[in-house]
Amino acid sequence: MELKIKGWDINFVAQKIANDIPDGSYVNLGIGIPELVANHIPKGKELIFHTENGLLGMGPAPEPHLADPELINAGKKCVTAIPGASYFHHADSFTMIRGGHIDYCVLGAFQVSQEGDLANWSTGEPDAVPAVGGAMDLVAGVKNILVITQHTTKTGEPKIVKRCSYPLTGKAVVNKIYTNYAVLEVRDKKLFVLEMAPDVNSDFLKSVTDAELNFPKSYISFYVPI
Amino acid sequence: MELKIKGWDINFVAQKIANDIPDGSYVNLGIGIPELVANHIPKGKELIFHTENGLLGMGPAPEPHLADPELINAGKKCVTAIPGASYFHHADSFTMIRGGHIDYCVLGAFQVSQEGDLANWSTGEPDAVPAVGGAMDLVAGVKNILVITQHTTKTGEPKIVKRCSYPLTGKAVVNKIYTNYAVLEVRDKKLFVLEMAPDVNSDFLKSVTDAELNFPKSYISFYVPI
Amino acid sequence: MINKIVSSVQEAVADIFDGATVLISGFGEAGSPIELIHALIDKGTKNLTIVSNNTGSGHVGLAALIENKQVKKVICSFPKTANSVVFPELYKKGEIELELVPQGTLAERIRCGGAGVPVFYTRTSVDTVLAEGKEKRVFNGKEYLLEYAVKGDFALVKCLKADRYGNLVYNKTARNFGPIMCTAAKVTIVQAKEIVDPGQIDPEAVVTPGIFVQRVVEVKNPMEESVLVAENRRYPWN
Amino acid sequence: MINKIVSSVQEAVADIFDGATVLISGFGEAGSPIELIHALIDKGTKNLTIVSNNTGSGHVGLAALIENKQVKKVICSFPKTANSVVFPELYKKGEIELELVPQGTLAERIRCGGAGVPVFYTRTSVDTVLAEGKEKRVFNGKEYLLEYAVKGDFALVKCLKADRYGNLVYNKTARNFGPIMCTAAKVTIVQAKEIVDPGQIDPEAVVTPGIFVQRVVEVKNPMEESVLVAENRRYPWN
Repeated sequence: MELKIKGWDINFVAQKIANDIPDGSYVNLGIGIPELVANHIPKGKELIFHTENGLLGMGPAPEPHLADPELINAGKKCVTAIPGASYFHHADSFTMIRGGHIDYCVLGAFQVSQEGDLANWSTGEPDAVPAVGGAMDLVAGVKNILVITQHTTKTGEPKIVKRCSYPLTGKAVVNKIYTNYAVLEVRDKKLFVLEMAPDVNSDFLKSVTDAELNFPKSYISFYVPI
Repeated sequence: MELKIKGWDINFVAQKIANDIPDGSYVNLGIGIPELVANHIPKGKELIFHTENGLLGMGPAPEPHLADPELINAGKKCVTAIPGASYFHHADSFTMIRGGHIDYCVLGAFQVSQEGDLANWSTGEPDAVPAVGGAMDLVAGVKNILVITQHTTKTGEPKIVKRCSYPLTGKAVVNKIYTNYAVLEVRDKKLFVLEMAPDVNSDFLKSVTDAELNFPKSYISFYVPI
Repeated sequence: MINKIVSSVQEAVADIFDGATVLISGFGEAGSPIELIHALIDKGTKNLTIVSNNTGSGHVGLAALIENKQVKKVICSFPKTANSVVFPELYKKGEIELELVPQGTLAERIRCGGAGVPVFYTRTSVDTVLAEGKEKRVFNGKEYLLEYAVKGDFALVKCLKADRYGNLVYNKTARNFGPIMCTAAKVTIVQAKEIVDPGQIDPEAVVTPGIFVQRVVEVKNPMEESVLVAENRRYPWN
Repeated sequence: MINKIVSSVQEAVADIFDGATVLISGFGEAGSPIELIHALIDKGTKNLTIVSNNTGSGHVGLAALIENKQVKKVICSFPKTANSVVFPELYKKGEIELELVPQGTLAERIRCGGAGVPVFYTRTSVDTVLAEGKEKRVFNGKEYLLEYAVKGDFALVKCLKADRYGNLVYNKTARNFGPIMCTAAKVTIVQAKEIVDPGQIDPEAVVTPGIFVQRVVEVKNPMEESVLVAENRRYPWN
C-alpha cells in the first residue's frame, strides 16, 4: 500500500524562503500564500517589505482597533509601517520595481515552466474578468523571482510544466520554485532539483511534475526509504 | 538734427510684462533682465514664480544676513520662499515645464526671428564653452514665451531679425517680444507691432529692425510728431 | 489672489462633460474620492472614460458610477476586488469596455501624460498577451514595448490637507495614484479632509505642488467605502 | 540589521574605480557633496565620467576634481558659472570632453536610468544644434527627439538628514538632482548633515526612500563652496 505523500507544510516552505533571502534585502510579497514568508524571518535578519501601492517598510497587520483603511498592502489588507518606513506615489513605487531596486519578489503561481515562464494572473477563461495588477511589472523588474506554490493543483494536475498553457505573466523570469515537495532552480532554461521533502523521492517528484527535472549530484534529499 | 531716440526704460518694459501676465499665472523668469518683472507686479495681482532648480513660490531676495546658499534661484542668487511654497527635485521641476504647466516664461534674447525663433544660449563662437541650462526645456514646454530685450545690441545691430544667425534655443517658440522701443507679437509666423514707445515711429522702428514688421490698424502708438 | 477653493462638490464637478476622460485616484478604497464621484453621479454625465486602478466595490463610489451607466470604458490594472460586483457583470454582458494595463505601466503612462513625454518603453508585459499589437524595440539586447502617455480632461483626487494654492499632502497609502493623476489632467479637482492656510504645510513635505491642482473642496468627514459596502448601501442612497 | 552608515568619507568612496561614471548632486554649490568629492580627490581615481549640472567654482569641490585631472568627460547642462575657471580652461585646450544636455532632458534621462526606462521622447532641443544626430519621431503632429537613460556606477549626494536605512530629506533648493541621482546609480553614497534614528523622519515626508541609498556618512558641518571660493582656497589645501 502506497503511503500518502504530503511533503512539507506550506508554512515550512515559507520559512525556507525566509531563510534563503539574504539579510538586508528589499522584498515584495505577492498576495496570499507569499504573505506567509513575513511570519518566518529568522531572528537577527532584517528584510524590508515593499508593497507596490506605496509603502516601503511594511509591518505586520495591526491590532483590529488600530486598523486604518488608508494603510493597506497590495492585497488591500490593513498593515502597519515600521519606524523608518516611507510612503510614495505609484510612479515612484514602480520606479523601485521596474528600475531593478527590489531584490526579491515572492509570488504564487498557476503554472511555472521548466524555462522559468510564469503564469499567475489569468486562467484564460474567455468570460473571466481579466485582472493583472502589478504582477507583470514585478516579474519584469525585480532581480530575483521566487515562486511559492503547492506542487500540484487541488485536483492533482502538475503546476510545474514543460510549457505553460495559461497566459504568461512573464517569460523566463522565475529563479526558484518552492513547493510542498521540493525546491527547484531554473538555470540556463533548465530546471534543477535542489532539495526534496523527507517523504519525497525522485521518482515520486517526476510523477507529479510535467516539466523535465534535472537532479544535480549535490541536491539535498531528506528521503529515507521505508 | 535728429533727436536721440531712447524708447522706454527697461524697468518700464518689465512693468508692461507684469501688467500683461494674467492674475494667478505660474511664471518662470529667466536670469538677468527678466528678473525685473518680479519687481513690478500690480497690487492685487498674484503671480507664482517657479525656478527650475526646485522651488514654486519664489519670493524676493532676502535680507543679506538671512541669505541661505541652499535657497537660490536658477541664476544661483539667494531668494526666499513665500508661505505656500514647495520644494521638489529636478525631474518634478521639469515635469512642470515640459508638461506644459507653467503659463509664462520671460526670457532674454540674443536674437528673435520674425517667425518666433529664439537664440539666447550661444553666440556660436567656436572656442566658447557652450552652456544651455534649462533654456531649451523652457521654450519647448512653457505655454507662453515672452522675450524682454533691448531692441538692438550695444553696437546698434538689430536683435529682431528675419532669421537668427546664432544657434537656436527653439524654433517658432516666441509669442511676444517686449523691447525698449516696441511690443511685438508673433502670429502665424509673422511679426506684428502692438505698441511703440512715445518717441518711436514706424519708420524708426523699421530702421532698427531686420525682421519684416506688420502694423495692424489697431496698434497703439504714443508717438507724437514734433 | 489665487484661491482654488470651491464651496461644494457639486460646484467642483459642474463642468465635467459627456465623453470626458476622468482620472480617479485610489487603490481600492484608499484614496478614492467618493464624495466627488457621488457628485458626478448626481450630475449624470455620460460616456465617461475612467482611468483608475480598480472599478470599485459594492454599489457606492466608482462602482455606483459604473452601475449608473455613466461609464463607457475603464482603463485599469485590476478591475475586480473581493466586493466587486458591478463591473464584472457589465463586462460579461459586453456593456462596458476594458483596457487592461499592468499597474506600473499605468502609473508611468499617467506620469508621462503629466510630464510632456508622449511615449516610453518598458520591459513589462513583453511576451504576454498584453503585448499583442504593441510596437517592440530592442535596447541593450532586451525587448521593450512602446507605451503611450495617458492624459485626462479631469482628475478627481482625494487628499488629507490642501491650501488655497492647491498644495496637497496625502494620508499613508491613500497617496497612491493621486500625485501623478494631478499632473496629468487639464482640470484637477481635489477633495481634502482639511483646508489649511498657505504655509501650514511644510514646503519640504508638499507632495503635490499647487501648480497641478485647479480646484479644492473640503470634505471634512469622507465616507468609508468598506463601511458602506458592509452596510450594503447603494448610491443614489437607497 | 540594516545599517548603511559608514564612519568616514574616505571609507564611503573607497571602491570608486578608475573609469567609473559618477553622478554628483548639486545646482551650483547648493547640494554639492563637497566633502565626498574631496575624499575622491584624495583617493586619486582617474578617467571619471561626471554627470552633474555644473562643473564647480574656483578651485574646490567639483572644480578641484577636474583640475586634478581625474575627469575624462562631463555630462552637464551648464558647465560654467560666475566663478568657473577650471573647466573652461581645460575645455578650450581640448583636455576634457563635454556632453552638453538641456537641464530638463538631463533630469529626465537620470530619472529614466533609475526607473528602468531605457529611452524617452522629448520636444526639448528639437530644431537646434543639440538635436544633431538624434533620432526623431512625430507624435500627434509634433516632432520629438529620442533621449537615452543615464545611469551611474556611483552617485555622490548631499542631504540634510538620513537614517541607517538610507531614508533622506534635503534642504530647500539643495534637493535638486539628489533624489533622482540616488535612484540611478548602482552605489549611492550620501553625506548627511545629521544622522537620526529610524522613525525620526516623518514617513510622509521622506524624499528619498532608503532603497535607493547604499551608504550614508555624517558630515556635520559641511564647507560652503562660495566661502571657500571667496577665500581663494584650493583643494588639496594650499
